[in-house]
Amino acid sequence: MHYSADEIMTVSAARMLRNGAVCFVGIGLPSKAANLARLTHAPELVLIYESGPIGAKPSVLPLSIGDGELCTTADTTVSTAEIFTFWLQGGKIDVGFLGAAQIDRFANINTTVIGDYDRPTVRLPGAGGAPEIAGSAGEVFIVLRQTQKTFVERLDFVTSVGHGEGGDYRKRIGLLGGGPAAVITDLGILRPHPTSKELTLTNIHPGVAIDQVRAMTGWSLSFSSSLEITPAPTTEELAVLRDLEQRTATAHGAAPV
Amino acid sequence: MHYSADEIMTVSAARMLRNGAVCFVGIGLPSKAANLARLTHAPELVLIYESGPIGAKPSVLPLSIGDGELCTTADTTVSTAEIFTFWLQGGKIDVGFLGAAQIDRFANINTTVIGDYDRPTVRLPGAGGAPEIAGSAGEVFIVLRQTQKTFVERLDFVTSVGHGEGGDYRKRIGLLGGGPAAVITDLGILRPHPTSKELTLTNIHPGVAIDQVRAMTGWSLSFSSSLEITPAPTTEELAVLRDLEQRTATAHGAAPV
Amino acid sequence: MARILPLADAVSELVQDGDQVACEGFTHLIPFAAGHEIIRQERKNLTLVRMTPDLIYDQMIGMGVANKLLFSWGGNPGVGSLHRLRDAIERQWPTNLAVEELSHAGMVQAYMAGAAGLPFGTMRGFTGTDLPKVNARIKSITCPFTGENLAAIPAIRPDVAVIHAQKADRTGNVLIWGIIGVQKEAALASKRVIVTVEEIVDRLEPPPNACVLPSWVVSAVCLAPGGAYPSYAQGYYDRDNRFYQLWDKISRSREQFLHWMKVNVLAASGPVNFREKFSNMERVA
Amino acid sequence: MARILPLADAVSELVQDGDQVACEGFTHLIPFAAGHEIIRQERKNLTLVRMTPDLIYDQMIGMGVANKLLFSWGGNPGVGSLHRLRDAIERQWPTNLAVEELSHAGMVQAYMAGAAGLPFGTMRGFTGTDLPKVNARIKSITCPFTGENLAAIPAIRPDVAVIHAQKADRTGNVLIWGIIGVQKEAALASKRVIVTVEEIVDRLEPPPNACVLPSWVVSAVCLAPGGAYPSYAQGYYDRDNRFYQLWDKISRSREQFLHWMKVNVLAASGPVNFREKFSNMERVA
Repeated sequence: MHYSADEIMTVSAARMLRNGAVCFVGIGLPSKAANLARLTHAPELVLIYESGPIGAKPSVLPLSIGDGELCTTADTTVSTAEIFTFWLQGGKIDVGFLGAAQIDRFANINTTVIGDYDRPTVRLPGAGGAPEIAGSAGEVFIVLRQTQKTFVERLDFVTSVGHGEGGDYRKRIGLLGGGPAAVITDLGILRPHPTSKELTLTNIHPGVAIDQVRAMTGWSLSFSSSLEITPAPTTEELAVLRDLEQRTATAHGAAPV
Repeated sequence: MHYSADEIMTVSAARMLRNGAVCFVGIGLPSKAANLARLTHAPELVLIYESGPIGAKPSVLPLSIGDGELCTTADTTVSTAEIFTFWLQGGKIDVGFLGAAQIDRFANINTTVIGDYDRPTVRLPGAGGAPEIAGSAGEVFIVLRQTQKTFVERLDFVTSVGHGEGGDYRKRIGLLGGGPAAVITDLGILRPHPTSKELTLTNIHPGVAIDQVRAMTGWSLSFSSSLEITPAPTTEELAVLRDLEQRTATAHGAAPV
Repeated sequence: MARILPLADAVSELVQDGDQVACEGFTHLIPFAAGHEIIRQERKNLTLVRMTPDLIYDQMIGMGVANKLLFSWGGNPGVGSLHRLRDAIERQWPTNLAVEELSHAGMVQAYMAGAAGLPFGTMRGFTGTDLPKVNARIKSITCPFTGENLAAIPAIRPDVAVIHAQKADRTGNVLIWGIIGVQKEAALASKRVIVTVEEIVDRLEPPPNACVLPSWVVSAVCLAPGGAYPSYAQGYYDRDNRFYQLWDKISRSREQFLHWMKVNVLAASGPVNFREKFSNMERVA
Repeated sequence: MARILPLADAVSELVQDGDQVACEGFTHLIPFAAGHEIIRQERKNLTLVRMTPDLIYDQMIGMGVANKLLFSWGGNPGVGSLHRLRDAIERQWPTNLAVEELSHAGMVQAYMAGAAGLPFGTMRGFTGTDLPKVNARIKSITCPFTGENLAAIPAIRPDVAVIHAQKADRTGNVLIWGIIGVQKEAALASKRVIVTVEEIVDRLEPPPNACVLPSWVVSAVCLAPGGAYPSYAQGYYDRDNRFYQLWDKISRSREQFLHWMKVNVLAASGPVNFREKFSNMERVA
């Protein structure tokens, strides 16, 4: 079955989520992947959105982080204050699922500005929930499209910490969460090296050339010696994903980005 | 109409509460007085109990601080955590209404121990909500029976601060609330002197002799130069109070202390 | 005790030039009607506070009511940029907007500290990020028991909180349900509170432990059905996701934005049911 | 995910000698059935944590399960003293009970900090009182913005929270309503959570924004109808205020107390519906 680069990215990201995990979901690509996981192999995945819903089970993808269906399908909805204090900071989250505008070799994330902070070329939306999700979740998955503009040698601004300067940086500065465990892109999957924590390509999607990944990475990319080809999306995965996108488009007028 | 010393104490305490005030109510005598006020001259008095009910309108006096009727008649019931953080500490309370086991000349309160802390003669219940009610409420009323054992020269333990060492003590140590404005007893009403803050007898109940008040006070008591006789309870006040106590006894098997 | 007032009167009396104003509502119950009234009354030099500026602050900033913004995520949710916010930051139009930013968790701490009468809130956060380098609101504090370093955020105590709720009773008690965001914290942290509501009822009848603001912490309750549109009011109407997508087009150019605001907001003589007007808006856009 | 277990099994597995145990419930929903099971299983050297020890801790302390108590108000509400608690403190019977005390606001901060993953909570409190002189849990901290001094209280992180709730569904999600006290904070602060419930239902159907503990933060759900008696379960049965008055008499003498516990708690082979048994209790007393 034919599939797009975005589809294998979403499917690969969804596969990262084990059934029963408690997942704090960022809006956009992470929300799409998390809901695909819930609708396929992980029916008991617990989705928590920063607006307050705990255990949301939306039938269409939310356009915003606080669509009404998140609340009506949730086990309960608490205040945004409680979500961040008792649930995220309180250590109840297994997996934080984030997007990013820029990422560096240690999976640090910029979602604040391109250019100088005081006179930015592009003002991005900012931090949102990401810094504390990146800090406190048990582990973090990041999903974004891989380009020279997004995979950069040096971030213009560190909004959320991945593995900092690498090695035991997180432990050294006192972060309790485990940090990024994988970065899933439209070209492959990168994982931090066990000791240096530098992102290493461990999976490449079918039909993608290594040179293509290298060209889309703003630093000299390391490859795993046991680099694997990502299994193609199954017919069921694609069917569920497309059905979800179709329902969403019908509901919103267009699929969320 | 004949009335008891306890009845004029409760009626006098109730009269302190202006209609519409927001009152954080301690259990026992304060709760009785506050509900009498609500049922007589102050129908819009807002009663807040530390267990969580905001705007409780009980038909009988609660025996505990968290009887079910407090919740079912309230405008809403929040967590005990929220009551103490957002409502009391947040400065939303006009009047704190407390009881006491011991009180001194500056209206400091002991509800912790009689005797030595580590080897007490009598272990009292402890602080409960009182220290922060005494610290944060706009003003504080204290209601207790006046005896040599309760009105003491020196507290065995300072559980809740009234006017400390007197004068501008509260301001000096950074307390935001105004502190005790009156102490209502079965003998009369004491108010802090405008500058020294020492408790001064400003009202004496009808039929009580000054020497009697003096005998029941463990320090050399000051009297207001304009000492007034408390107006006797009205027929209506007594009728409402007795009706409330009767309803309460029927509901609980006995009136709360 | 809250007074039941027309929205124009409440804004006229309770929102002054130079005020710090927090219009809250996390995606849900965003107070558009009140924001539009602030625009119509031409307030100036407001410090706008809000976790997610959303379209309402994009409109208010574009119309020049603010000279400062305190926020944590400034995008059009699920769509992209807030073009008027970006224009203000990137090109100082219509004015040079000072910006102070936290994370969501940081804003939450600031509101909670404000509501709790504390000068600051304590959190695990910002460690290793560049945010403390650009925001003096983020300091560190040491635990007196463990020696751990934590972040400290100063309380926010807005002059006015502006929120939208499902309903109020005739004495001004307010019920909010669904995604309740930080509205209670924002209201309790603020000196004055304006609440617009979908309806005013005889009896509120909240479920147990509901999010209720008692009348005596509310300054004014204003009837504004549809007042959260194009955001939503659970139990009344859905979020108009199409409008959020449409706004991306409306707001790209200064001229089109100004024209749209003139026709749809300024030309209204007072609070209008914006939601009912939407078919008209589509034509205009 | 919570397991649905018999109460005896849950206590046997999840409450160990020496544990710090927080049985919470503010007047409402006090977990008497679970407390009695801990007594029957003869746990020793527990550190008991609870804002208001109430009758349940009077019974547990009198039966010698605890060597330490952390609390904020230790009376029989509306009646007077807890005689077993006083006997333990004043005359070290049945054991020398170490006591650490805070105010309610202080306990609330300690639970909130525990639930929030912070090492301490910050509050306005204790200034000018003697409590910091007798409790090293109360320290001071300086606001890095204003220089104000505030009180700092270390987090409580119990080994086990034990609470009673109205109902759970078959997957172990728990609904609590009415006076919800600090149960959510205590549960989220604890390593393990035992919840006894009045009933287990197919669908929880909580009202919007209800106090729900999702199954995955609960270790065990145990069916125990009447399990809060003589406290109460809103929607099921009222507080038995007469029993609280009766307890004042039962608990005055060590002998009468021990006899009552033997007949009414120890002699039960397992969790019993204590509430239904009450007519029997009156005769015994």
